[in-house]
Amino acid sequence: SKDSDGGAAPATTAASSSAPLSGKITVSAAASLTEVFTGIRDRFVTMHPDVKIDLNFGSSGALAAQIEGGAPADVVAFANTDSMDRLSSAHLLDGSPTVFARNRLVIVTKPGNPHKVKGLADLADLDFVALCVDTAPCGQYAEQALGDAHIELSTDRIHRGDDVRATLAAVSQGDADAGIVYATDAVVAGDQVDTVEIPEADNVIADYPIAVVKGTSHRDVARDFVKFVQSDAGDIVLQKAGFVLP
Amino acid sequence: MTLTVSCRTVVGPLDLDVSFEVARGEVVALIGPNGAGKTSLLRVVAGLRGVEEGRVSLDGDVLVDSSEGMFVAPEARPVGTVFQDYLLFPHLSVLENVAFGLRSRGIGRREARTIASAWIERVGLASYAAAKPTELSGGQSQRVALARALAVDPDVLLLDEPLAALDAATRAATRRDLRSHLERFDGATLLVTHDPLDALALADRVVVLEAGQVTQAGTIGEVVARPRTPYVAELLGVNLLRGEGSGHEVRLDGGGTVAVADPVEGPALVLIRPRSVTLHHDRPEGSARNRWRSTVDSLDLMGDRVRVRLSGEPCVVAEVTTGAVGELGLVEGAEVWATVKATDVTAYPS
Amino acid sequence: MTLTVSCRTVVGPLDLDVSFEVARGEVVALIGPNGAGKTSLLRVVAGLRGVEEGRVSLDGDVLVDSSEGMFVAPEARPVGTVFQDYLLFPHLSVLENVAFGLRSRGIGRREARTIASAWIERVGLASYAAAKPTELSGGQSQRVALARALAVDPDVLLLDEPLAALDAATRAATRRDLRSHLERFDGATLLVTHDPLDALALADRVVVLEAGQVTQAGTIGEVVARPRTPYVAELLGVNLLRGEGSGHEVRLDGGGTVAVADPVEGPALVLIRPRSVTLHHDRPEGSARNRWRSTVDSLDLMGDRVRVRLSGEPCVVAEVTTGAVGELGLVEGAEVWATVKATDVTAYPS
Amino acid sequence: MTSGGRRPSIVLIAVASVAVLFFAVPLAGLARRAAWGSLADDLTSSEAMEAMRLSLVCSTSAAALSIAFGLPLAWLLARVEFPGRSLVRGLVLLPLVLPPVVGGVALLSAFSRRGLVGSHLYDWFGLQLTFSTTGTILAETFVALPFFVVTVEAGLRSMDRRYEEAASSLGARPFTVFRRVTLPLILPTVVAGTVLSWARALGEFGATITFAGNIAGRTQTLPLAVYLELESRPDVAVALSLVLLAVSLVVIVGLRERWLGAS
Amino acid sequence: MTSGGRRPSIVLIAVASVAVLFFAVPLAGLARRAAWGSLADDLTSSEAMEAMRLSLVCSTSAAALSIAFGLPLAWLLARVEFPGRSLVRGLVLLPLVLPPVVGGVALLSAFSRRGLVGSHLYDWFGLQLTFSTTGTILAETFVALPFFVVTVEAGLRSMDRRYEEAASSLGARPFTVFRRVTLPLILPTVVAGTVLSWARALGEFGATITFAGNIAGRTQTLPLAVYLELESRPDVAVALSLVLLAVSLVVIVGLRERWLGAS
Ligand SMILES: Nc1ncnc2c1ncn2[C@@H]1O[C@H](COP(=O)(O)OP(=O)(O)OP(=O)(O)O)[C@@H](O)[C@H]1O
Ligand SMILES: Nc1ncnc2c1ncn2[C@@H]1O[C@H](COP(=O)(O)OP(=O)(O)OP(=O)(O)O)[C@@H](O)[C@H]1O
Ligand SMILES: [Mg+2]
Ligand SMILES: [Mg+2]
Repeated sequence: SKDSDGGAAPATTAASSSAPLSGKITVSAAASLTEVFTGIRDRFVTMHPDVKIDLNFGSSGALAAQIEGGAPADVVAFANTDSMDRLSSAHLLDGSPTVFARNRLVIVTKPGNPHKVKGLADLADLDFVALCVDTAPCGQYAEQALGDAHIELSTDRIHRGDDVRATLAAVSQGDADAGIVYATDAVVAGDQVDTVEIPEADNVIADYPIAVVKGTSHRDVARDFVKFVQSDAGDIVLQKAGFVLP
Repeated sequence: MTLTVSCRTVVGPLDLDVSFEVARGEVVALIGPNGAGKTSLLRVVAGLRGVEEGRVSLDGDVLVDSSEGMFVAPEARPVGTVFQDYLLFPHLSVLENVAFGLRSRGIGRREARTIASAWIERVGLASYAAAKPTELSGGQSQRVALARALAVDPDVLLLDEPLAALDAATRAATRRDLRSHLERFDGATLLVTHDPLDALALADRVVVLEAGQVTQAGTIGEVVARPRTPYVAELLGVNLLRGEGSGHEVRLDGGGTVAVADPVEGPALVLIRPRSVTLHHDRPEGSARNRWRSTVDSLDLMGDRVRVRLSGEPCVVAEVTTGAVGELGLVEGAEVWATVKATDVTAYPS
Repeated sequence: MTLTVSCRTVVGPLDLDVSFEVARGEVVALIGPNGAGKTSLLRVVAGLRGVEEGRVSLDGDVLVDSSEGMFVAPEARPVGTVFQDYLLFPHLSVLENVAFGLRSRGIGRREARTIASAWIERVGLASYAAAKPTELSGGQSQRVALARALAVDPDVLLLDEPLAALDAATRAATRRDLRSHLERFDGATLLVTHDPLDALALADRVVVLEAGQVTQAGTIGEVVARPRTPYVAELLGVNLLRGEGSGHEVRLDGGGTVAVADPVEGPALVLIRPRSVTLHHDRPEGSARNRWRSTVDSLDLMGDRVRVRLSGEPCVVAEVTTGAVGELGLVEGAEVWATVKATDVTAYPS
Repeated sequence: MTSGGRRPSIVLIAVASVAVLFFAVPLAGLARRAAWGSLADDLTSSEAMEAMRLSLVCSTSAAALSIAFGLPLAWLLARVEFPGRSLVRGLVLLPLVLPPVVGGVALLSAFSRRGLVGSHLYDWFGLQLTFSTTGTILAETFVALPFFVVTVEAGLRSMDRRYEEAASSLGARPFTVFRRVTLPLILPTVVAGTVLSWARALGEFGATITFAGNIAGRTQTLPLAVYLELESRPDVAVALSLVLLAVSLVVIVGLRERWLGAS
Repeated sequence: MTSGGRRPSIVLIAVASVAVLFFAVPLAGLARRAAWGSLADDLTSSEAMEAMRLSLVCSTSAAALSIAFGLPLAWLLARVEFPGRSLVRGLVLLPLVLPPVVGGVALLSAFSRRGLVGSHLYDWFGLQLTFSTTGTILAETFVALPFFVVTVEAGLRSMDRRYEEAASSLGARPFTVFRRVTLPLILPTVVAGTVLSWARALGEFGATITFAGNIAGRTQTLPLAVYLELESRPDVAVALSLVLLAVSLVVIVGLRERWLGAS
């Protein structure tokens, strides 16, 4: 297959830029990383013209299931640590995962913030609040933040979107008055919503882990890519998208 | 309750253009060759097909009128139909099929079933009341279709070959039964049939339809006495020849002349019944004025008679006894002499 | 090419149990009332229905044999069928329908079309070759079905009422045409018909099927001369009476006695042709040995004759001329005297 | 024992068997993966029971709505020649092609509180479809109705129309003809269409979660619950889906045998 | 102008219109939301073109596979009495009910490199289905085939079988009977089934992304691309879906008019 043409290149894991890298790898990444990983991939292949990287985006659970099924992915990057732990405990990873980015929660409201929401406490007064589902990381973290702030929302006033996009849509479409989402999503939503920051003390931070998959045919490229994501070049892309660096 | 039909419409390759009436209590037989448009005409009366031009009415009530843009829906017409290919509802029992029209006209379930049962009994299928149409043979199906159409007691009854699929025994009985119903029936009946016996036994008048046009209409007697087209003649099993009359002689279009008892002038039709044609081995002497040489074309056994198709001038069909076939040595290709008495020849203006 | 059928099978309410043969070049007419099992029997021969017990073979070749568990698939049988309700393929043109069997048997497209065209021409539908079956009238469809079955030149030809939907004119022509084909055909032909004329004109022998059983079989002449069941008698339009013979007299089961010319002993059937029955207004004198009082039940016009159904001892049907009806004042319920000469009565052991 | 009847060809049986295995093997694999041990607990958890109840209620309602609206629509498409007919037919088919999530977005743009129609519904009747069980039913009907219409239209087209003519000439009004003749004659396809649309509604996920949201007890049907479990506890999710399958298998097999078994 | 023919009742037209509007309004709302301005650029972007090409290739292949495997299966279900028939029929219907994502998990458990069948495929033939276009086609066939089978089985059941008898008595072998008589007579339902399964495959998302992955140019069909765009650029996503709709509308309307228009 196509992999063979790069297979002969000597693997040098220490000096990433000294010897020319070549080969094709597949990176499975959480759908919320679509923009940033596409950007990072483009920069990476500019530096290593003989490398080809296929990006595979999906929900973290589905990506994990694919790897459990023996899908030939080389690098995984998730939006939560659960799925990564699942792979790790099944001994499907090459080395241990590292956190390469973190995400924080913000409150979003309709443009102009009609209900004058200033903080988590104000959410109790609204008719409908959109949250991510309590099994998705952003939902769990929102619950956690609300719990820490001792704010009780009755369940029939909570709309749970299956993911941040649905949560954002609920707010921007007018069906919910406010919602709690990631800062990165608020950046994407632009002026469709107003953003209200949650103070550091009340906030809950999400971890984004990355790892090389066991049995990869291009271990050197995979490791180099993981390093590149955590390098300065990667950091610039991540920060621009609203991520916080670990 | 006079049904008046006068319409023109195109049906596939056919230009259907007819006018006729069926009076209250009258039965009109519609006869004609395959593809003449008989079924299409019944569909026009039933409201299952529109017309391009013309009018169908029942006494004063218009059923369809192209000039006024009137069109009465089929279900609102007081018309009962027996379809050519039965069209019994396959998901309903025989009883439910017959009760269908009654129920559709608002009669209660119980009463409808009583009336339907009576009709099923009348067509001799009492033991099949609960059967589904697929369990019936062809003829049984036809009898159910008959009962279904008659059960709603319509003003106009349309029958599209109602007896065609019945075997001879059942047919005679059903024909008698049908006739007794038609006699009691005070509406107009239009009956499509291929069988001249049906027309003779059931109808008061005959309308002959050929290629979408009415070619002859009249009482049974008139049509039998003076058929006007080769089709009708063939149907009645008689010889019909066309020619030019002058006095007691008609010069035939196909060659030869015929002597007739009553004088006729101008274009004429000549009718010779097969039974009147006598065959002879040698040139016959005697009083018969018409006498000509012929060749035997074919022989057809009909019961205890044989129909002999002859070619000559003119070409005619003769009917002889089975015995005569042996005596005269009638085989295909044999030469014979045919004679007909002038008094047995009917001639009339065409 | 002798077709031998001997089988028993249950069809719906019917226990079909028959044995008969059809020899090479022979045409056997299968007649019987509606629901007798005629169509079911043809399906057994065609291989479209299995049998519970028995054997169907063609010369030495077994088509089905329950004891050996043999069953030849319908497509492997050299059998052509004209179905009772046509079953023309609606998506194929007339030409393609007729060519279907030829194509299925591996004949090339061009040759199949040539043969098919010839057959279509023979049934008089050349101008309809490109038409779809839905555009045909009932009779035209039947003729295409006929052509389709004949085109493959089968060893056994099964015809399920092939002429039933044809009008009288076309029927005579197609019957002649069919007969000429059957004469040239050296296989076995089994023809289901309701029309005794078809049987008389086309068949060599007749098998009468009633309620799944063969009730009479023989040449046409035998059956016409000595009908054995009321159904056959009705079909032939004759009177059949059952009784006990002793010398020149038969005591009838239904009451009354009949004098006969030839002596008969024991259980007997008595045959009286309607034409032999003479009707009289008053008690007749003369040589006629049989004479009894009757009441007119019903009258049926048949061409220029009238069939008079009489009740009395015995009950018979008489056939008289239209003129006699007027002279004798024959109306329903009228009292008349009926006479039959002993020499016109046929009696034979039952 | 009747001599007769024939066995189908080997090739045909082989091809059909491959097709059956293509369905059977994944389901077997699924069964192997399921967390059967904790299934009893997971199922009796009030959330799972609630989700199952809601699934059945919503899919049955969607199937009923499909019949109510789909029969007239299918009849119109099959029987009446009108301008733009093929366009309408295409329109009805589109929800089949639309990725369900986009379908949800489409429903939002039409029926949400700010949608084309939804804004009027809210202003005039105070009706809010998003986040409500009615909304779930609406979303399921949106994806299920096309199946019904397509199936039944095909049935209507292949039916012999002369039976309808016979019925109307016996005095039956169009509606009676439809009810007593057309409907019984096309019953097999109506049942097939209903089963299809019911099954599609039962498994519907994308449009529901996008349009109606995912509120336990109100809009969280079993597929939504399964999806959420899939992220954290895939074994439980698989077990729940198998229960969903079992329920639908019972209904489908039962229904089809009842209605199609005789023919 | 023929006097005759009748107008359908008002009530019927009203109900059918409501059904049509139920489809039309959401699509109109979608059209209003789409980013028409940048559509030209978005479409000509090689990724969108590639996704569209892949979608058409995969859905057409899935429809072709559905015909190849579905016809024998439907025939067997409709015509042959065999033990467990209703179970097989239920099995074939299950992918309808299964939430597509779970369907993807099921496919993984069967056909992935570690799956029941997939492990043998890999060991013996080096065949890897996950992350391959073949895998996408497989996933789409899994969800599309049931539609074909259900539709065509109904068609076979409602057909008049005596035509088949007539054909076989004319000497046609079973396969010839099927090809020259059965198939033409049920053509409308075969076309309907093909359109259904093609459309279902074209819009398929959950099973594909779970089983085959989401790799541009190899397994990323248009619905998957739409899914990713919805995260970041919803307007573009909506525009892409509308293009998907337009393409399928052209195909469906064209196909149906061609095959069903005449009847
Ligand atoms: N739906 C149709 N489309 C096109 N042509 C048709 C249609 N129905 C009938 N025809 C044609 O119209 C003509 C008249 O048909 P019709 O059925 O009225 O004849 P018919 O007199 O009833 O014949 P038959 O005695 O054989 O039943 C035939 O030539 C037939 O081919
Ligand atoms: N598929 C079936 N299921 C049950 N009963 C049937 C079936 N087909 C026919 N029968 C019954 O079998 C009997 C014989 O039918 P068949 O069609 O062979 O009669 P037939 O002699 O051809 O009658 P006809 O002259 O009316 O066509 C009838 O009583 C009929 O009701
Ligand atoms: Mg007709
Ligand atoms: Mg029969």
